[in-house]
Amino acid sequence: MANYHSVIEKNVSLMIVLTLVAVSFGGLAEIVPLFWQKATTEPMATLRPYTALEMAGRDVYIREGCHVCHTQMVRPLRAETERFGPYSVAGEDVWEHPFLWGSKRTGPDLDRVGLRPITEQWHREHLRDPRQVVPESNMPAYPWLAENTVDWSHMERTLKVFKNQFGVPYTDEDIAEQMQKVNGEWADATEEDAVVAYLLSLGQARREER
Amino acid sequence: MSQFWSVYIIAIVVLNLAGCAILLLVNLKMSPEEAKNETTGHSFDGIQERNQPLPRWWLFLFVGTLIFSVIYLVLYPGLGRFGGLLNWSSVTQWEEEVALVEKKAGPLFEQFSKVPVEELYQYPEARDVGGRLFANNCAICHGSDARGAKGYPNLADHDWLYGGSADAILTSITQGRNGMMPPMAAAIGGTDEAVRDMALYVQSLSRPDMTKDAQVAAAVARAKPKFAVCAACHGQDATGNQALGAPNLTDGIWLHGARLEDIETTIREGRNSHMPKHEGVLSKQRLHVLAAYVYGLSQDQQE
Amino acid sequence: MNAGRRIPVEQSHPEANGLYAKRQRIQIKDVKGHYQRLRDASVRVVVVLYLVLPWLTWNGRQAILFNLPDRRFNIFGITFWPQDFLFLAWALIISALALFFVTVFAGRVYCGYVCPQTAWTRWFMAIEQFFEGDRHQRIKLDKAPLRLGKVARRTGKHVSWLVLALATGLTFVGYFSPIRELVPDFFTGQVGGWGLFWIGFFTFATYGNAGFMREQVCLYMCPYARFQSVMFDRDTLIVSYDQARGEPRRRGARKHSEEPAGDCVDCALCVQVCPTGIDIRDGLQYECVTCAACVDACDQVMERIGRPKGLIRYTTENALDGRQTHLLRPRLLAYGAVILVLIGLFAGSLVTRVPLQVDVLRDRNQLYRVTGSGTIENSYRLEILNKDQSPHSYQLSLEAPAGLTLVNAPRRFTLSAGEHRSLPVTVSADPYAGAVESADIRFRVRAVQGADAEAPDMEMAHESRFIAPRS
Amino acid sequence: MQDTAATPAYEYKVVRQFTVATVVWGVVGMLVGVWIAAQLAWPALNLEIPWLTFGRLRPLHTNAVIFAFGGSALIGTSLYVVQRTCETTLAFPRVASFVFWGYQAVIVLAAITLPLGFTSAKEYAELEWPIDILLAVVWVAYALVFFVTIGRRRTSHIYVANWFYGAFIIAVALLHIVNSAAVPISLTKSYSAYSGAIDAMVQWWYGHNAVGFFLTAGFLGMMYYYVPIQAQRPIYSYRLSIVHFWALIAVYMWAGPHHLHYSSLPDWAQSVGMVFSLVLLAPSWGGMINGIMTLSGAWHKLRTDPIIRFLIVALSFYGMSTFEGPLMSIKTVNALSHNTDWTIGHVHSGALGWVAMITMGSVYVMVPRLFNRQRMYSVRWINTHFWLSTIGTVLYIAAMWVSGIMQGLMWRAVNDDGTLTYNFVQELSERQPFYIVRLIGGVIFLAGMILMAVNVWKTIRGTRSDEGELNLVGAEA
Repeated sequence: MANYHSVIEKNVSLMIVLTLVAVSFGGLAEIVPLFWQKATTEPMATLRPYTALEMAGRDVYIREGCHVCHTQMVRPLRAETERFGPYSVAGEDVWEHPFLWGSKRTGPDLDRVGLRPITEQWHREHLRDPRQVVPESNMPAYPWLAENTVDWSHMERTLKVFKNQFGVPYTDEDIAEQMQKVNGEWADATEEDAVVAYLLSLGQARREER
Repeated sequence: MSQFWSVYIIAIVVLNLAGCAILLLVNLKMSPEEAKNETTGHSFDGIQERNQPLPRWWLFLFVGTLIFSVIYLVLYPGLGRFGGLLNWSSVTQWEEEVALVEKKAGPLFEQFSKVPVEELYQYPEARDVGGRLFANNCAICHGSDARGAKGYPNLADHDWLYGGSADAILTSITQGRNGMMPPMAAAIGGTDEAVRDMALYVQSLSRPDMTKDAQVAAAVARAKPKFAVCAACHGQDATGNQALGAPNLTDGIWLHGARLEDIETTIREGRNSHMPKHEGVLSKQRLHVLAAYVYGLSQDQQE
Repeated sequence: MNAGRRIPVEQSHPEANGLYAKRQRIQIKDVKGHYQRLRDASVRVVVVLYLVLPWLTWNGRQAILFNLPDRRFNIFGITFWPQDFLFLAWALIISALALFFVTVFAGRVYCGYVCPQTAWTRWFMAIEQFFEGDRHQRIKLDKAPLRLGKVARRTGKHVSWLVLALATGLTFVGYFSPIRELVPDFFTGQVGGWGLFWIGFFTFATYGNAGFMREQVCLYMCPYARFQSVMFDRDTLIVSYDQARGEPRRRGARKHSEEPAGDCVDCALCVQVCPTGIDIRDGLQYECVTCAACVDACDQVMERIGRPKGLIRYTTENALDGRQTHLLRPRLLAYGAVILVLIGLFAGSLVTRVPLQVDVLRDRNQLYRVTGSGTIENSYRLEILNKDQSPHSYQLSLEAPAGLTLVNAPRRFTLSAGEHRSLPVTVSADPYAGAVESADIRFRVRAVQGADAEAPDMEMAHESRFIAPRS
Repeated sequence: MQDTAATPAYEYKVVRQFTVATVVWGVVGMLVGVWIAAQLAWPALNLEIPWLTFGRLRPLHTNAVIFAFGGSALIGTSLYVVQRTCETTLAFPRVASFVFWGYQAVIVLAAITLPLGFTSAKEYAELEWPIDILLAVVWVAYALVFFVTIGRRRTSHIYVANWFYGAFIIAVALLHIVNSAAVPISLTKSYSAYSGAIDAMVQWWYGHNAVGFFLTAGFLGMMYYYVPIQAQRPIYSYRLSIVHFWALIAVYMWAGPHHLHYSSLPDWAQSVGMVFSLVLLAPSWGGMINGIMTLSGAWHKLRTDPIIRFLIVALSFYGMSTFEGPLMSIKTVNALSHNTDWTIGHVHSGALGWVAMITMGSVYVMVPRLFNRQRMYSVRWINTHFWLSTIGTVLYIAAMWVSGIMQGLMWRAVNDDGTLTYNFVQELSERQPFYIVRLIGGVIFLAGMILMAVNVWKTIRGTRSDEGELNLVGAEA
């Protein structure tokens, strides 16, 4: 039996090719079909694209690594739907680049945080000093978010990439309108404004189910 | 999923599982010649390789997991479109889990639902359950102690926007409420001064001693005739109208703030309050228990 | 190639001709002796304790019950909750250190004397011996044709094995689900699907592990075996063959021979009694579970031929090399000290553990509330859990700077055993009475006379924060 | 018989560089780990400085230990092993030098950009696109050096260690390139080319195989050389190598979806992921058996050789982690364990117990040979290091394992009326003592690593030995 294998063992090119073949099965079966599945590519009817402010908040969320401690994936387990809200479905995330499901709940899930009647003010106080409002919390404080203004320099490009490359249904008018706000009422928005706007937008596609 | 992708997925899964089995099968036999040698005869930097037979338990373990995967893929979804013989899905599992809890908690709520709201709050068991339901569904707005917040009414006092009867409370929770006060600035003259006058007037309704101040008295006098437009909802005597959810302005309880600026804002911009409906969120029986808890909050204070 | 640099090959496996090795069944010769009596005693204690413990009751409930659905873990007078799992982590760490300690001192005695794999295997072997006779008879029986007698013996053995395995499986599940209900339910066919699955699983696992897998678990699968082995040093007591005394080994009587001969008569008894099938005379091997069966066997032989015992014995490498052995060496003493301290702390915190849990949750939606009358209020939810096995009455108090008062809270309340209550409370401050500032506050819950005749000494405090408007 | 022709002039410079880098990055990566572990227990330690907060340092920690420490160890040892077992000198030494400096550049860039918040948000693939491209170039160069060296071998067969190293190189290249596909917005910002559930699937196909190929296949390659060399024993079974190698690399690639159980990834993909994760048990254990049984002939050395202890304990932890992994991939178990500290404990039983310990063992074997020393500066210190590592790991995983189960139980506890028993914050506040125990474990482990660094430093600085590279590490302290 070792005879056939010694052929492989003596030929480095053959070894490389066979290794490549062996390691490609998994991805071919698990990833490739997803691009052609309705479940993973069709947006939920109630889904709406992010505003520029929410998008900027999302960028800050990514920059600060919020997804390292907070998931955005409510699993279809009763205890979770009881605690957080309706379980997540793929149709909510088809415009999510990158996905932010996370893998660790050092803090609670945030996928439905926008559905909770938590005030904007609470979010702000919480971001500035979590232990002021939740004494047990071990979340870092993010006071600088209230001091930094949003860097808008790439927003137009970002929105266009989401529209053209990712197929998010912004129209040119939408983008123009968003950019008008960016240059107008949001010009001096702080990163905290943006993050709070983003947090409040989470789960909105599922509002009707609450 | 289309037929093509289904077949495609099945083919690769089966190919890989079968590949593992074939790998084991092909290697089952060894030529006697090989068996005789102590080592394979290779040497790499002095390292030689023996060719020991593999432990049989290991083979069983491997084959066992392969058999398990076949059984699992027959029973559960995995092979493309084939949903598995058990018709399992993560969603049906969730539905079953929810149904199971309902079944377990059922008798308890069944028992509660037979007792009218006005009595139920006196049962400590029901109060505990109601308290937990309140904590999970209501406390986020009305506060854990139900004493409300700015914009969210206090449920532990005797002032009710929509009525404090058991029925009214149950209706509020079940159907939700939409409190809408339109902006009134234009209707009362439109100037900042007119708004301030009206605010002072409204404030003085619960604090009559304010009018000792001559300036306030003058403002009140100016505003009083204009209150007619407000009376349509709040009533001529300003004690409100529970059918509309128009609050009593004379009791010193301020939903949107007691400060003059707050009242001015209310008059100028109006207020929109939204109490979400809980029909569909909570079962009827739970709403019943919850109503009893809320009803009980103000009853306790009387004692 | 440079042959001189090759790593030498010594062992080979002559019986290898299929790719997959059929396990060579080890038929162990039973041996009596000092260490085997010790092992039998220990093995009996392990198995009997295991089978009996769940039947004990304490205060009218099962003394040891790990109630997973309710997340409560009863161990005699104490009920553990998931919040108490620090004790579990602590116990695990102490066990790991204890294993280090014992192993540094006397090698893998855990394996040989206490490990469930050893214990159950030994019981299974006793059953085997009862039905099929001693080693010699068993080997004969293996080769014998399948006749009625053989079938009867085999059936008897397997049925008995299965009975013991079933008892084990039932008992296992009985630690998690009340055993006094489980056992009758099982025999009347009222156990549900998952219960049956786990009973079946553990029955089968016991049957397979103790009946068939036996030493293979120790040889191939068990990570503890490897861990223990790395703790050895030159002063560790290990079952060893005294080469200096035994060699050259030779069969037959010693007196009439001119040839030099050691004490070893090469009777191979030590090999026949070994549960892992090794020859201890080859030196320290990873298979050895230090059960000392070979020690007992060899001692018998030495006694018979009139030689001093201990050709094979528990000894250290230093002793074998004629060097001084330091049984109580600093490393061992250090381990011992650390373990003692840890156990002391563990016991201490277990004794002083207050079976009462108080959590304080500040309301999320608002930082503070200004009432119509101008007072500042903060609201909290107190989550109070009576972790004790009997009901208690409690009193709630607030420790806070002057001016902060507790309103809207019950002065006293009663919780039944294991009951959990959410208490919404409000802390209020009157700004007209003095400036109100944010402050750290503390809620204290204390058991009082009420449900009990006497108030137990039990109280818990939890910190929180009162928030005032920023002026 | 000293045949000079049989001992080619091995190219060690790059190996030495990578070995030193391994030790340095090990200390750095673990130090960051200790720091963020402390932050979880005492959040004030975030110090309200943006680049010191947990969210930014955690990716730095994972990147530093996996790619800087583990990666340097893998590349360094592979370039050593491939020469020795092919009995030929390294191909393209200059390209190899580029591999070293290029790879170190990637690490340094990561150490700068991650705290600054430049991240693509994908776990273990956080680096932004320019660094990704640099890494891809370095990786291709590395593959070139490695495979051409094999092509120039003087042995007829390719040794099994090189199969594993080779599979690691190929698979990591494939994973890295596919998962890093992104649309750049600026030099420091890009968005993943995939969306939502597909992005999640691609990410965890990558993420799990970073474990499978980086942390398993690569280190198995290491095991297949250093274990027989230090034990002075032949490999246990050649055919076991064949069976478990091919099964391992073909099955591992499927396991990703077990990170997405009960997520919105379609059910069929989750099931397939779970099934293959279970099948993975036997192939994984094949490596453990081959390693342990190879060592079994050298068991008496345990009493004296601390390096062998490292190797054995590493294999034991490997066996335990690869048992725990399939267990946790079962949906029912995963429903409890996912998102909790149990996962962190599991990862560290692999990372501290297997990856770090096999690396430490290998470095101790290799350093005296690379620097022409007779032995490490202090064998006693190696022993101390071994004990620090073991105790540190035990404390770490015991704390995280129990904490994870507590979390799973408390999150799912419901009252009779169906309401939840515990608020999230109640569970959170129960975690702190576990976080402190974990921190203590981490500090002990780090202390061992620092001791190793000093030992290596002193060995390199020490006097030259006359006896050349063939000396084994001295057994006697």
